[in-house]
Amino acid sequence: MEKKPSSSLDYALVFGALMLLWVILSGKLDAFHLSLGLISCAAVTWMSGDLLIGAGSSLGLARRMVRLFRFLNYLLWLTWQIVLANIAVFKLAFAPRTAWQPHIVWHRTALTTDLEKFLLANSITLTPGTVTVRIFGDMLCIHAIDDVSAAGINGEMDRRIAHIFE
Amino acid sequence: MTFEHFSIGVGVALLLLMIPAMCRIVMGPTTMDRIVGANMVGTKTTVLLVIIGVIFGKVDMFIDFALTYALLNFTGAIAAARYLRHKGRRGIVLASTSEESVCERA
Amino acid sequence: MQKLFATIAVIITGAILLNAVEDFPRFGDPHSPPNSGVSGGSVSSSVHYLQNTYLDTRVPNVVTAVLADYRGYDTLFETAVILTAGIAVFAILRVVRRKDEEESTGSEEKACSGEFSTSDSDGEGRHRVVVGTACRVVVPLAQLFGFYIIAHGHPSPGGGFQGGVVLGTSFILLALAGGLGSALGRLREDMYLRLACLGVFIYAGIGLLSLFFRRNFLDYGALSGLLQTGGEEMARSHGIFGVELGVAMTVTSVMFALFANLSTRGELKGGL
Amino acid sequence: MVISFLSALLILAGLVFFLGAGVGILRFPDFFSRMHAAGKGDTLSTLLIIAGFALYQMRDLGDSEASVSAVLVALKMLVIIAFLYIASATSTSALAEAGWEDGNDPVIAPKHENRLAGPPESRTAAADLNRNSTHDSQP
Repeated sequence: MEKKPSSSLDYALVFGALMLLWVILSGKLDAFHLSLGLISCAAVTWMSGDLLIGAGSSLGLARRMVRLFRFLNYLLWLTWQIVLANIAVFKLAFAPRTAWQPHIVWHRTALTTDLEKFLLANSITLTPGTVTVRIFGDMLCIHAIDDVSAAGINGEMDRRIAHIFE
Repeated sequence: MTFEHFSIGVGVALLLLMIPAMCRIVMGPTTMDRIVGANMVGTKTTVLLVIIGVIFGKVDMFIDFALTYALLNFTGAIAAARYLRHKGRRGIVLASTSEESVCERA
Repeated sequence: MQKLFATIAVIITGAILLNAVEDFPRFGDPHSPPNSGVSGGSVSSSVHYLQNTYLDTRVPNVVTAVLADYRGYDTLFETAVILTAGIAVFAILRVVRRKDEEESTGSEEKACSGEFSTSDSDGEGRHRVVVGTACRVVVPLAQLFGFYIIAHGHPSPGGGFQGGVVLGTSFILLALAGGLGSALGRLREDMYLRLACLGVFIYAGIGLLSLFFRRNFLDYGALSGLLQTGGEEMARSHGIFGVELGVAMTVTSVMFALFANLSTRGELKGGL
Repeated sequence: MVISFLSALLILAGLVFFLGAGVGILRFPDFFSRMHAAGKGDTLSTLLIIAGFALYQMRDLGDSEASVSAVLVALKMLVIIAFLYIASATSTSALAEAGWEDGNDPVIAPKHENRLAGPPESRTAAADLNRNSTHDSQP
């Protein structure tokens, strides 16, 4: 992954997000605790802000908001998938042994960046009957617990994730 | 029945439902099974801490405990995974032969 | 066979511990030592602390005040014990090579650049995409949470020890996910050794400062002349906060030092 | 009252899913199948129970006095949920990977054994998997 210089907007956004989290955690809005929060957020941004920024992107604020909105939209869809996953596992847990058809599926993805692959792998882990076991390059090794869930690995998730970052 | 009574009931039910995971910790058969069971118990302990907070009426305090516990549980699981993948009998052999060829060609 | 002996040992230990439970005072017993005053005072000790802590120190959390103020000596030496543990592990495990040997073994500078990499350090072509990317998000949040715990030792259950553990855990997580080098690049070895000593130094230094004002060691009330904020009680509160900072520094550094040395057998290279 | 009822419903749903996870972790035949029960049942039941309690915190939002702290507490619970969202999936994945490299063999259903070969690129790894798993496949 080529390394681009991170802009100061990146660091400002990281600082802002951390400060928001601090206010939620702290719940104290007096000057003493808020100034402690400013110091702490500055320290964390300085120590490990580059982790949150990642490879550094030169996107404008509007594009980021669009991404965030699409990401939240995706999360909603994913949560619904997780509910389905649990119902499936719940049924399987009480099903007779013949209903279990565990096997390994290989899936090739077109997603390239680490973040996209991370999202895909974790989404697969959380959705019906499939667990990502390993990732080699663009190949995902997936353990599926029955045929129905294995058929669910058909690239729809890839498209949705690619849509977030397009 | 107040919500506090209900919370106590939920806590007891959680404790009872932890028993299968505990059985998995005791029965094994492999180390990884035990770790998965322990991880499951750990996640539920996070919930249990929140419930204790609700019962005592000090949720804001117990959420900090729960968050800390969740963080330590996560770190423990990752550390166990890291440690065992190096100890494992398949880790080293496969990595030097077939996995690399998969990476190159894929 | 081993398991049998272990089971027997566990059962015997458990029986002894359960037997000791009988000797405890009953729950809420008004005549038990903590409730009836150990030093023969008219007010019991716990009631005394509960009533007077906020008046004395302006700290709402009694445990923090007892730990850092009433029992300040105890906590100072606990911190010193932690530092000693760190030094002992360093002295026993750390392998220090001479410069010329170092060059022959390879890429020391690259390993400690602080670069977060998701490919494995041993170069076997395995990738930790999932864990690595998750920890990119979790580690800064964990660090912020650690700072929050340290800063809120007064009103909520927190303080130097707990916050230090969370901060140290965040560095350990970083080392697990992005390679030991990425954590060592942020908290270098000379840095954490200095921080560990500096923590104890801050604690003892705050205690010594009060000696200069002709008061007892660790009597933070003496700092009111220095801080100029709202009387002796606020000075105690701020003194406790300073002490907590020192404890947090030591605990963070020693946690990470223990992990780094133990996981690499003192080489500080490779690791888990 | 409605909010209390809704949150109780969420919590009970969480308990039911946790029951499924518990049964699954006991009954499933191999390590990887147990990961399904542990990973998914654990995540959703935890999320549901904590979300239920977070909803309960918002019950008397009408009072201006208590509402700020109640909302903050609920937001803190949301932080826990967000953290568990990341952490649970990640640790499931990491443990599955470690379980593979530690030498756990997946039980493969008989009718799927010929599908192990997968795409041609992965033939070597799949062949290795095949060799390891034929002797203890499901009866």
